[in-house]
Amino acid sequence: MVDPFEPKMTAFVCNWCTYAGADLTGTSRIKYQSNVRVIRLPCTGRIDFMMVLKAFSRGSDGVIISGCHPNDCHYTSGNYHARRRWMVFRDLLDFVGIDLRRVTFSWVSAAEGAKWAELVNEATNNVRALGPYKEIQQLAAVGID
Amino acid sequence: MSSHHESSSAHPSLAARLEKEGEVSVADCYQCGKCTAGCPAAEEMDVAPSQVLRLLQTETPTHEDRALKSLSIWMCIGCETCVTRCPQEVDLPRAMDFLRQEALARNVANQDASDVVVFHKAFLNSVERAGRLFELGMVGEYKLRTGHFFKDLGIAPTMFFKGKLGLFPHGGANKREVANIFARARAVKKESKV
Amino acid sequence: MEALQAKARELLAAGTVKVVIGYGKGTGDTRRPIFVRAVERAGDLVVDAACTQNLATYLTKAEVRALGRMAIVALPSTLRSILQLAAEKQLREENVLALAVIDGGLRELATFDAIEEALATVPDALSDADQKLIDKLTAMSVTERRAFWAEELGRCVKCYACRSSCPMCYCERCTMDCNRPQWIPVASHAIGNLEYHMVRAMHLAGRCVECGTCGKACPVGIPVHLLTFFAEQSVRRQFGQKGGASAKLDYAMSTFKPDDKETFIR
Amino acid sequence: MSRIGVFICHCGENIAGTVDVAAVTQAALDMTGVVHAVDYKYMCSDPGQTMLKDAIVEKKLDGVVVAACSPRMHEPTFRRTAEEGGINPYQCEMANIREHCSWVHEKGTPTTAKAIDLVRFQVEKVKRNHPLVPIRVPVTKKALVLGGGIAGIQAALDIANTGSPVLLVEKSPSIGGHMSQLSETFPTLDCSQCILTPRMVEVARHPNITLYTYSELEKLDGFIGNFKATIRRKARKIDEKLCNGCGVCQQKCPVKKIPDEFNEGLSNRPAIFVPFPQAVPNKPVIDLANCTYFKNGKCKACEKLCPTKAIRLDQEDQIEVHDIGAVVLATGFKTMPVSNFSEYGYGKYKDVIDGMKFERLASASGPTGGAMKRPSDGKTPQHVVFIACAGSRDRLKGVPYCSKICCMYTAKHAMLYQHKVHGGQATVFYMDVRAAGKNYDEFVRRAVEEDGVKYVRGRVSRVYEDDGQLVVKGVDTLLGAEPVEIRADMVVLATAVQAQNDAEELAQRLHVSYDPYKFFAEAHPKLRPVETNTAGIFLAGTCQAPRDIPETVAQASGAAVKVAGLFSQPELTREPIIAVVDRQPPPVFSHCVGCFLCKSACPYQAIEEESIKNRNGDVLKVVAKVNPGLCQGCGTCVSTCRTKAIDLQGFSNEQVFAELMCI
Amino acid sequence: MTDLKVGYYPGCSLQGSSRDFAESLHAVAKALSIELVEIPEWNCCGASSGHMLDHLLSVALPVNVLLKARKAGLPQVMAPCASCYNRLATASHEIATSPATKAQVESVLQTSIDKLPRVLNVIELLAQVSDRIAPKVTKKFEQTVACYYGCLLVRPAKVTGFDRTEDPVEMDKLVAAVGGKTIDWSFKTECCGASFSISRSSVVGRLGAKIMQDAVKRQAEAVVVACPMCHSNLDLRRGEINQQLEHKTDIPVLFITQVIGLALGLPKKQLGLGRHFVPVKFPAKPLAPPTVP
Repeated sequence: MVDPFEPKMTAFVCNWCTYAGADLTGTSRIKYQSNVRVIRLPCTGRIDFMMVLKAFSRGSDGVIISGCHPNDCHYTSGNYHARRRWMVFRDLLDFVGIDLRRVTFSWVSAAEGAKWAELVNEATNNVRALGPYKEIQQLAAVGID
Repeated sequence: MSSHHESSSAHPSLAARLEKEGEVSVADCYQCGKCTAGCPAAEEMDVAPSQVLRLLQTETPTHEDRALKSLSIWMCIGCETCVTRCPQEVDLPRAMDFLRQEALARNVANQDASDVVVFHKAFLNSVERAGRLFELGMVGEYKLRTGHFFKDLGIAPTMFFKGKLGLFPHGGANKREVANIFARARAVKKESKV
Repeated sequence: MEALQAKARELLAAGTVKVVIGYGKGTGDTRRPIFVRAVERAGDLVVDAACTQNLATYLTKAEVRALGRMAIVALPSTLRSILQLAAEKQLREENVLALAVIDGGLRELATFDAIEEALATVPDALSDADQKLIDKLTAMSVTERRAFWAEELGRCVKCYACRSSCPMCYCERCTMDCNRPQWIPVASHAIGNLEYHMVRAMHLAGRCVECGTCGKACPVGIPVHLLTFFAEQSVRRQFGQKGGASAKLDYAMSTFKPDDKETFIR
Repeated sequence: MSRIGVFICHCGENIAGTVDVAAVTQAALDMTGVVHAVDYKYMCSDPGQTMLKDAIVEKKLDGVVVAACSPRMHEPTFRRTAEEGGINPYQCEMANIREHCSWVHEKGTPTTAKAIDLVRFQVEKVKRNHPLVPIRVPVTKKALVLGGGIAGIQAALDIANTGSPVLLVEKSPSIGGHMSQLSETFPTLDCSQCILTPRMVEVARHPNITLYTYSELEKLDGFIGNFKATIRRKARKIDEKLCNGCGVCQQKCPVKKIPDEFNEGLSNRPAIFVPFPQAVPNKPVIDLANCTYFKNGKCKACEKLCPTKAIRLDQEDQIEVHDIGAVVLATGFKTMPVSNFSEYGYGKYKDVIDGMKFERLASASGPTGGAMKRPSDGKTPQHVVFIACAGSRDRLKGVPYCSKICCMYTAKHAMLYQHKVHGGQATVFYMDVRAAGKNYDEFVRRAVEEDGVKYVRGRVSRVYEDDGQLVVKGVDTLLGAEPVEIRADMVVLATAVQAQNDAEELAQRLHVSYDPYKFFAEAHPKLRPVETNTAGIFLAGTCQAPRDIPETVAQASGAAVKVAGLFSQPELTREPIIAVVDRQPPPVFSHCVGCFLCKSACPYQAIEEESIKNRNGDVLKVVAKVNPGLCQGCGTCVSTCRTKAIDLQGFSNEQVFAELMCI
Repeated sequence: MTDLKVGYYPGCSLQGSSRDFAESLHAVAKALSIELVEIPEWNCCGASSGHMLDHLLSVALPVNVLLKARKAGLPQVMAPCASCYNRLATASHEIATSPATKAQVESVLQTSIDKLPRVLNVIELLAQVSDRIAPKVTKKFEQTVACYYGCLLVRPAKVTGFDRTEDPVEMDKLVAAVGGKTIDWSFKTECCGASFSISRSSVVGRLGAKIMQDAVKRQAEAVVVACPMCHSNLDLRRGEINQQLEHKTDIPVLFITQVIGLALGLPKKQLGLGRHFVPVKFPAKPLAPPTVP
């Protein structure tokens, strides 16, 4: 028998807002699905689009990217730079045929523990519904590094 | 405007329904009374406008009952002064509309307001019949139902002579269409109930 | 053509420039880049419709720079490259002299301002063919697009011709060559090829001058230029900034506006 | 070959209750490079830490992963422990298996599996960690205090008294701020100027304080301990050294009818003026907008008549640049203009005034010499209505927050009125009385019980004029919400406290974060109330939030101590989580191609240009260089760099890549 | 001068109790070459009774009118009656802000609603052509008047977005444009009792009295309105009002359109001045104080 499909979710979050927000989810004991693996970075500005590509080629079925709300960036403007990068990168992902429903962008502040839980659940459910990201994984299957 | 009420429970409170159906959150009211202070009809009311909201805030049947049976909800003129000044932007006139409609639905409208109720009903009936308001017809029905036959007898003839009182309903509206709107409205409300 | 040759002779004779980068006869009707250093070779210079490559690529090559001040036969896209290179501190005004070929006429442009001014009148729309192809692609479903690129990029042999022909790919060490960590697998295979071309497109977003040289350079005929064009268009559409517009740095991807409008962040 | 030790914490039941810690330990042991793995009840406890230290020594560990709570909680703890164990503190990473795992997921295999993954991520990361040394930067022991109100005055004095020089910069011609305008102060009713002016004089006399009145901070570059402040000294058009403040110029100035700012427009002043008699410094300034000479080139009366020949009509603004170690922001507040209140007449009724105007009316040094005379006709108002929460706690037309000081000063105003007008009646419309402070509630009760102020609980809906009186339509919610109509002679609005108009612009210039209402944001609402998110910039007073004088003074002293603390060491150390541009042996020198696209991406202007020269000094290559003092480590430049020549210590490409490889 | 074409929603009362408003409006519109295009087959907006008894109807009826206007290709709809204006404006505001209501109304009208025409009140319309008025004035309107805006022209601000909510001035400007003086008074936007005209005329008397009293006290020779209800409450109900007043008043109540009409020299008959209860004459003489206690 085959196990039901459980998506692999990778999240790139900034240390000051979303990571702290996810900590708050914990301290408030709000439950959410355990599929997600969080990679902690100082700021959304540090999130290189290469990381997102890598996440997919390493078999993630979905990616979450989250940081401080505009104006709240601990580094005053890292998130604004990130936002621009995403605006173009997302266009390009779509243009080369990567399913945007698998990439979730969000602002989650250090106070939004509940929002983090909702975000993860929603993203995970969406991706679960879409099924494994075969298209990319097949590409990747050919001689990874 | 997130709900603070048990909307899920079998009998949701009026506050909960008001938030859902009327998009007014009574929880936002912090009882400063500014609405009452500026209300032109406050003198006519048995319960002050701000107190009407207070009754809903408690979410207890007895208090809700007092609000529904109050004369106040019928004395509200809908002049919008309160909501224009409310520091918490609570749409009180909308709440009053909701309470009036609920009072009629539960058939508990305050007796002293019967003439007001009759007036508004007569008004809408006239519109449902003709598509537009037929003032003389409306006033006629109003008098029949209230028995205020002699009130305003003074002005009526003058109105007539000054050509302010038409003897016949106006044509021009699409009667069938309007009647249909009334019917559909009833239907839609029934659907949304279940 | 004569005008160009004459101008080249004059410049070289007077020693105003040490080399003229231009087009010469290639095999058949093709044209190839030539580097004229002696007055007597100026006659080799050609300008005609067949000259399409963006020669700006050579402006950043050490060997060429070593020769001294360079004159370059410049198409509009070449001029844009010059400005972008200048903005990125890769080119100084005193090192380059543009011999601009703008709708048939020849113009000598010695300063960046002059170039900016000359460009102001030149339209920079995509060729109909490219525009059509982009429209066709954007009209497709995501799955169709994925299939399209899987097919196209499947043919890529990672020869890096696109990279070497691109005037903006002047980095001494490309991300591709970076091995700690090895962001992109060296071997040519589907996912690696996709990543490679995504990286190129992202790195050129806001810098691409839309000369299309990369596409022409591809030995297996992959329309790689569409990727960079699309990224560049996305930048122009969303931020109103574009590559090669000015010698002053205005790189969309390292600036921002607090009110940049996006629709997808929740 | 690395030797990693993994330490899994039960956190009592917090982790062990949900995650199978034994399984995690076992899995850890199987990870390549892991030579030691244990689980323990409380890793952060003393025995836990000792366990970690010993293991480092015994197992010769070169890297440590602690799987426990959030790194935001205990990373500093365990890094210190690792250091005590003898390895570089930055060779220690934490896997967050509590907040991000055991607390948010159900007990079961998937959760344990996640915990194992989280450990693996960090094991792979820590293998690629490099020993880092904290950054040391020198400190300029000179402070800049921005704003000369009571907050700035207090901060400046406290810092100066620790022996460090202070520049006090105030934009208006005199220090003193709002407090100098107040009549009496709650809850003691001692006269504001009596307690303030001595402090003002002390500031002027203090050997360590340099006073810059009528000056503005134009620019602030640099970073903690090493700021460069550019100060503009606006031209007063007088020679301060020669002027002895005799005041002749003010008497002789032909322009007389300019609304006096200090008296809130209740009186007039000339074009050359000293803001108020006790001003510090007591030197006049010429108001260029209204001076006849500057308007149409004639007059010069002051110049002719000045006994000391101190007038300098040709004087220009001066720009000074100073090295500064720390900055205290004390830029204060403003009150919401009366014209904001449509239902109270859009400010068109002369006798509807705000609290500051009332202070001037009540002040012995004010235009009426402290006598209660209403602005419209100078009559003594027999009935005065005070409206609390004018604009405060008003989502619709004002601000949603509580301005905090209004309850107290309104009680004070009502009290002062009752004292001054015998047989007069003060009525206060309020929603709540917020008098939480030493002797505060007693003060309000005194107003009611002893001075007979009438308190009516309810908001006023409208004020309109009728027969030269003001009709106030309010309500008494304690009488079942009964409408109340009062005919008053004067109405005083307790207008909301707001951030200064230029607060946002200033915050952005200084890289200080601010809240939606443009008040400057503290670094932590509870534990770091006087610091900002920008190291070396501190907060004092109402530029952070509405507060009263005692709180302001306390906070100012707090900020001063932070500055003193900063100045107490010769140099300061900072987390080495910063970006670096790689350097390579010749002929490459660096993978950086010097396109400097990273430069505009840096929020801190930390990226500089470095020319690599040969022996004869000719430039071989120009590359980027990160100023370790300025860099805060956001990493935005890193992801902008095409050649991957910039990397971020602690979150390097290799480290993140390694984590990604574990997916 | 280019003709201004605007959708016209008379509303019920302009066909009956407020003929005078309609007449003067048409006369003035003609003089100012404004073309009023009556919405075909328009229906009643439900007025106050609508929203008091049935919220859904109170949105559906006006939206039906606006859809007709849109079908007729009218980008702007002017409703002279303040109550109609308010209902129309409120309805389109609700459609724009409440998806729930929108859905319900769509199912009532069995059509989808996209863009609705802009709703204007008579003051806004006249303000649009104010520059045309002054040059056409033949005899200045030299009275001193109190401009009475009432409730529904200005409130709630988020719906009407018209003028200054607590102290509007647009009507005053129009009166000034025809040479009139306007008083600065305190009851510009106080309520007159509106639809209580019939069911609770006592309320109307009490509220109307306050309004008239302040106007008279400040030497107004007339009250100018832009709302049929305000007009009938202050004119028709003058009896009830005077009962509440110590000093009775007989200053007339005019529609803004009548004021402008007079200044443009249009015949009184066309302006329906004959239809008022309180005769229109200036300056008003105070009546003798009441003899019976």
